[in-house]
Amino acid sequence: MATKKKEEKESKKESKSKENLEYVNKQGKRLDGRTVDETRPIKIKVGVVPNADGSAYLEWGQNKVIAAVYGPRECLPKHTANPYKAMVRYTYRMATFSVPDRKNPRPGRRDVEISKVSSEAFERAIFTEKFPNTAIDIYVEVLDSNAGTRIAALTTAAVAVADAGIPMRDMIAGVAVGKAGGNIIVDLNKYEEDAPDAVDIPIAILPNSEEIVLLQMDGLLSKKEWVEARTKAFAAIKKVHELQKQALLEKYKNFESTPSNDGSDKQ
Amino acid sequence: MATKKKEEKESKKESKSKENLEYVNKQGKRLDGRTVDETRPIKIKVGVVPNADGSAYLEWGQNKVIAAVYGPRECLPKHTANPYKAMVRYTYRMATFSVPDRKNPRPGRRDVEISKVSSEAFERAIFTEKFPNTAIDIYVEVLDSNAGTRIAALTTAAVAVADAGIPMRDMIAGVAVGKAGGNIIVDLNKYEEDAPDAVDIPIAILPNSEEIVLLQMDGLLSKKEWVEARTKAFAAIKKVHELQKQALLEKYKNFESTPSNDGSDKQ
Amino acid sequence: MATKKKEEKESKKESKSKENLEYVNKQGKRLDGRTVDETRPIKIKVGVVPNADGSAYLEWGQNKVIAAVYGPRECLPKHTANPYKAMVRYTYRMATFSVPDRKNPRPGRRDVEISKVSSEAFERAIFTEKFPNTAIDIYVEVLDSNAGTRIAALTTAAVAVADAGIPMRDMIAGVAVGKAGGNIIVDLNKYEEDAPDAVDIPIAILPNSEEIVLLQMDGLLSKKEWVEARTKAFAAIKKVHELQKQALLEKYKNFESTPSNDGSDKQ
Amino acid sequence: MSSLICDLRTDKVLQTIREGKRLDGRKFDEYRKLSIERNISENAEGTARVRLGETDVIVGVKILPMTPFPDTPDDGSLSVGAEFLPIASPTFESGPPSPESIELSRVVDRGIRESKCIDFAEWSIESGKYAWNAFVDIYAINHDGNLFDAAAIASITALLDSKMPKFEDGKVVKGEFKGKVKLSRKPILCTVSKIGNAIVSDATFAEERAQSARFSVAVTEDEYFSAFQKGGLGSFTASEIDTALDTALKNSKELRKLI
Amino acid sequence: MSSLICDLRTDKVLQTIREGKRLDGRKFDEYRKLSIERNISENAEGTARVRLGETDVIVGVKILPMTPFPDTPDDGSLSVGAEFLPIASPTFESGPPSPESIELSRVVDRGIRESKCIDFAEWSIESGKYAWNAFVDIYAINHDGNLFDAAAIASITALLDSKMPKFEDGKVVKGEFKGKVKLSRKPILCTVSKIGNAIVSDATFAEERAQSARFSVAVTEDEYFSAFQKGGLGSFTASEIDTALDTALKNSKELRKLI
Amino acid sequence: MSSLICDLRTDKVLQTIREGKRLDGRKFDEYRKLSIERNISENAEGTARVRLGETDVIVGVKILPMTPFPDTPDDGSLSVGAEFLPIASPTFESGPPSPESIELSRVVDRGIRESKCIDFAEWSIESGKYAWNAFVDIYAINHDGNLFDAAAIASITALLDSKMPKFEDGKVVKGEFKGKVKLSRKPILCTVSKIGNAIVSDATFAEERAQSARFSVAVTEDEYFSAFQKGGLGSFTASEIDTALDTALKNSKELRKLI
Repeated sequence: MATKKKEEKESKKESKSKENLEYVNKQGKRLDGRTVDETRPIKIKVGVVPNADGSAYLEWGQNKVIAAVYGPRECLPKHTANPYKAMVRYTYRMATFSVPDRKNPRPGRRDVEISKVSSEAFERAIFTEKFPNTAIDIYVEVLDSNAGTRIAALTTAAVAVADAGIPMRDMIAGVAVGKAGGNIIVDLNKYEEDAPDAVDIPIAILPNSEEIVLLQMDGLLSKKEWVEARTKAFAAIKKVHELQKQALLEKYKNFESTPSNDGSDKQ
Repeated sequence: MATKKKEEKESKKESKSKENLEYVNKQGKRLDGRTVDETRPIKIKVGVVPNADGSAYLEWGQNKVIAAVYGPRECLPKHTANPYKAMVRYTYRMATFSVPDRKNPRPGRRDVEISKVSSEAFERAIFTEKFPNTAIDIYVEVLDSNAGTRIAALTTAAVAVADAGIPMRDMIAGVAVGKAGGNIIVDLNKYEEDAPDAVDIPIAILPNSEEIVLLQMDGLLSKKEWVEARTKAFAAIKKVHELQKQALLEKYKNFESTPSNDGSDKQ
Repeated sequence: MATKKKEEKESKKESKSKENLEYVNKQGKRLDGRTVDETRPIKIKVGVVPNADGSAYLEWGQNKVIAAVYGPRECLPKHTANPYKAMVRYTYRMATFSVPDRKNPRPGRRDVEISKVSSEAFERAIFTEKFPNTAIDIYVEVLDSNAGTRIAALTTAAVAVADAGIPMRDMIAGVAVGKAGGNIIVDLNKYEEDAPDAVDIPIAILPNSEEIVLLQMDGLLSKKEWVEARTKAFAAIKKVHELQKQALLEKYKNFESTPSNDGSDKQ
Repeated sequence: MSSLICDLRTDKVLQTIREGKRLDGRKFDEYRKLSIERNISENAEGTARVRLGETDVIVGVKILPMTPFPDTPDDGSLSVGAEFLPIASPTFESGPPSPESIELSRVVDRGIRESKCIDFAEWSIESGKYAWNAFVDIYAINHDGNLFDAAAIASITALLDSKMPKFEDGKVVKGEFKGKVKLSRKPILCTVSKIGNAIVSDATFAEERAQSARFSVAVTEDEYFSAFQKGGLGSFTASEIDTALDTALKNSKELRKLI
Repeated sequence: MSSLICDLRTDKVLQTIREGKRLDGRKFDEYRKLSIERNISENAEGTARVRLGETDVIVGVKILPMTPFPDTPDDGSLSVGAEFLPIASPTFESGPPSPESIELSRVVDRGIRESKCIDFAEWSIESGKYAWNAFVDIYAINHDGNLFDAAAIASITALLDSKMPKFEDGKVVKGEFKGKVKLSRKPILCTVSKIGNAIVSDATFAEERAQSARFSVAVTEDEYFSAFQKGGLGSFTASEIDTALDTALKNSKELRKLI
Repeated sequence: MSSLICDLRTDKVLQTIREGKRLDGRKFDEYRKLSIERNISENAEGTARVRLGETDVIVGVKILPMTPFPDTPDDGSLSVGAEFLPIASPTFESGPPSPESIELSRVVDRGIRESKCIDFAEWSIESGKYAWNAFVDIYAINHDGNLFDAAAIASITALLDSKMPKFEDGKVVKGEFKGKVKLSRKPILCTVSKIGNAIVSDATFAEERAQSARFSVAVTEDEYFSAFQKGGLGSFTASEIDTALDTALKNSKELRKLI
């Protein structure tokens, strides 16, 4: 049980009495200087794992994530293959040293759930029917964390899938929106996630069609707040999506200077 | 180790000094009012799991058990199939909340042993040679417990197998007999099982031929006591067997009123 | 973590301050009376497991080891078979009661490492290319221990492989050499292994070609000390190898008196 | 049921939905008959068995003293687990929890936990040493769709049914209790399936096979949501989510009355 | 050995039994030669190696201080485990314990525990804090049938051989002991196989392949039974069980002399 | 990459080596470009990312208070683990640690531990109750050969980078530290591959496929070896080992400068 509960608490530590604290000041600024609509700084680099068919590295505030894609490739064990489409297998993990306490190296229930809902998101994005009997393996490792890792992971993975040249309906992009101190805010950091009234809503969409492919929420949220949160989320996601596209462009611009990505000496 | 020993103790808690206590009074009555030959009240209901090929629910004193049968069906993984007969796979489990302390959700050594000897009992009862290359899966879940669960489980499972229409040499029926305070008694409850001189003898037979298909014992028992116990057991088992038959008749009598059992909308 | 570290320490207990202690006295004798070049007494018996294709039992000082070989036989699961050679699968285990504290019955990381490097040593010794698609399983169980078990195990296993009639380039023989109290000594016992400056070098060779097939070391060792240790090791190994050959001869000499080894009633 | 028959059934579900109907005649936002049974196990602190049509789920609660987490030495805790018993469906297998059962138990857990219906500070026994932990264990008995809602309703019902044990001299007093567990809210999980272009409530097994995606939302009596979870390979539009939320606000009221 | 050869061997066993004989010339109720070796491991508190014909089993006992169970704070405890080493038979595999090895260890455990030969209260060190636990670990070395009896005899012999450790200042005193473990009885497990219509003792591997069922009974010197276990796919009549019990009463006396 | 292409690549490696050259033009005892990055994770006490050519390894260190082992109540401890992430190679799979990753982590552990660079007594907090344990966790990010040396260099670098936490009133003071971890030596692991008859340093993935055996040695600045490990299916002569040791003495000096 201890293990299970520990997991739940990964991002909920130190929720002491912060009732008096102001999460957004009169100037509309949050404690780290952001506006309510603003994400933390995001940096994306494409093609960081030479062995992989596609890969990306992302920094999102303190969060650091690496993602690699292998496939479409043979689906093993064979009885798990689907004759009509590719199997998308998304694996979310956190490095032991990516959290304040040491993460147990074995995957926990939280890892399993995040991997499941993220796999389902990519099933919608990828044209899986083009690759029957194959597997598309998406591996994500969180190297450092401070709230919002599942969305950071998904965002990185989408770039890695694009880098692998796997055709998608649209790229996946996401953000976590939510509530702290009564304010609907974008991209909560850990401090905000620990607010007494905190609500956390990881959401990912196909940015062009605005189809929602991942949506979770915990905390107490009214219908009205949801509508506000969703609106803020969609706007923020479009900005995240721009950064994804820029990163991919960047790679192909710098083509000559990154020999490991030209595919000529892949093993 | 703690886990292992905990299991052993599931039914052996609180064996304080009861040396002075009388397990059968001068009127030949036990503390719960039963005679030495009497089982606790037994209720059986057939066809309680619509999805299953056969199923039954049983209450035996405080014990509550549900059993479902799937099969004969394809035996997977294939290399475990037998070209001459069906494999009988009996799985005994206890719900976490069915015991005074919480049962560990993972199957323990006791579960494995009970499943093994019960599988073997059903191998004898079922005409397995009629269904080569298949598996007959019998799943039993104990929902509440108070001594005698493996026999309660087996008795329920036999009705479920019959409900599945799987041909048997004979139905299996059983009882636990034993000793408490020097008396040979039928169907010990937990209090009696905790007697300082307690003997517990789970026994199951094919009621018509009186073939013994399951027999275990622990405690100190003389040959003479065994003969007395066995005689009492056989008599009690015949009564249990009558209840099994009645329950099956009951189902087919009430055919119209239990639409979920008519098989027409099984998935 | 506790488990992992416990393992490391199996042979490193009680390393109190022994700085003042003399590991080799002025007469060149160690505390147990041996010279620096001398191994503990070694006894080998061949053909001790009637069911196995080959087997051996060895006592090396307090160490007691039993080894059995099955194969070449079908390699299961089939996808692990190699169409060009036999797979050599060496399994090193310690009985729970073979160490001062109780060994966890589950194999640990130390068991896995020793099994890996020992498998690799036998891959070199055995003409694996003569038996494509098969497995050669070598199982070793340590029954009692006092430093040097991996070498004792390998030495026993080599005899068992020979007893199984599996053709080898050469038999494997080994010894652990090392350092205690500044002296380079052969076949350290546990007391010597716990010296503050202890170095432990398990080494195994093909005795005729002097090819090194297993080599590990821990402790602080200079190049010069290594050369001295290696020279002593090679000399000691040749003696160990003589005992292996004698044990095999012994078996065939005593052929008539050990009916279980004549193969006529193997199952 | 063979794969071919499944496909035909799925076609039939889809066609009926296109005609604005459901195979069993229900309206899109209508639940099957819900029935609740209690007193499944005397050994449990609380139990409930919930049937939604032919879907059948049993939940038992055990409340035990545990060492609190170092960072919340004065708080009790809640653990929710789910077993998809092979009793319940030919598609369920024995073995460690599947991703599906883990997802279900975590969604049920969040729906309850995040509604703040439990005051975990009240479950403290001795700071840093003992606090009550409620183990809520979900067992699927028959799977005819919508295990999520059945499991969530059974879990909150079993918690409401639970007796709080007594603790004296370093151990639990067997057979004695200090009243029922206190819950300040009753969150109800309401799940919809997207089938074709329709959003339908309380899908049967056959309907779930035809769905492209699933959305679950936990609702409190004061009309707050305490958990969302989208599942399945498809997607939802923002307006479909709004429909799902409105439907949940309505249905949760009806369902809560039955607890 | 191929499956075909196995079948031929089984036929031969059955035919010989029908003729009232056994392949190795023994009487139906006769055991193979039993030999016992001790001092297998200095690191163990006690050990024994038992050979029954070509069946070979080693048992080692480790006695360690453990925290007693909360409900028996003044009692020590016993843990029996068995490993069917792949050394012992081409049919044994590495990996977690098989149902067969679990059954064996539990039957050996019950035979000893239920004979009340151990006074667990004597194994207390400090109430609620420390008590001795004896870990009895069984290793099959060569499997030629009747591992049950060989394991049970080796287990009781190893326990009788065991030294009781000393405990001072919160830990075990290395290398010092306070005498042997005390056992008030020596339960002996006697197993019979039903082969055709015969009840035979101490079956070989070939005979076990031909058996329809197995029955084990543990017997104490004062002629009490402390454990029964029926195994195998067949059945026994009540009178066959009686034969098995009488045979066990007789054989256990002979076997006990050899310990 | 298909098996056929692998074989062709292996042939090419072997042929080039026979000609006294390497595919990428390096000398036999020459390393690829080594680069080191720090500050991978703020949540870690120390981190390092080491690239050797295209081989890429990340190591993070967490230092936590643990109960010391009963036999060393006044000592801290070190735990090294390795995960061959499926990110790093199409040949790596998710799941429990492989024998290969266990071997690597144990060789890295021994190289550090046996160099006596850590004074574990300094890591004691309260005798028998708390001592610091450093968890060194190795993650392979891209596997282009010689993971051993990359992992070992990253591990010692991450340890050198690590801050020592503060402990007050029975717990760790979050965000405060008492300086860097002290290491009295910097052991460097140097691995050679035997390819044909050549002994080459820092093999690429393609070279490792062509190697018959591997030998790793950890070297300290005062020219002591603290660990040896031979791996692989082939063998070494005594003089080949001597060559490997001399090469390691030389290369370790150069590599140590880069830390």
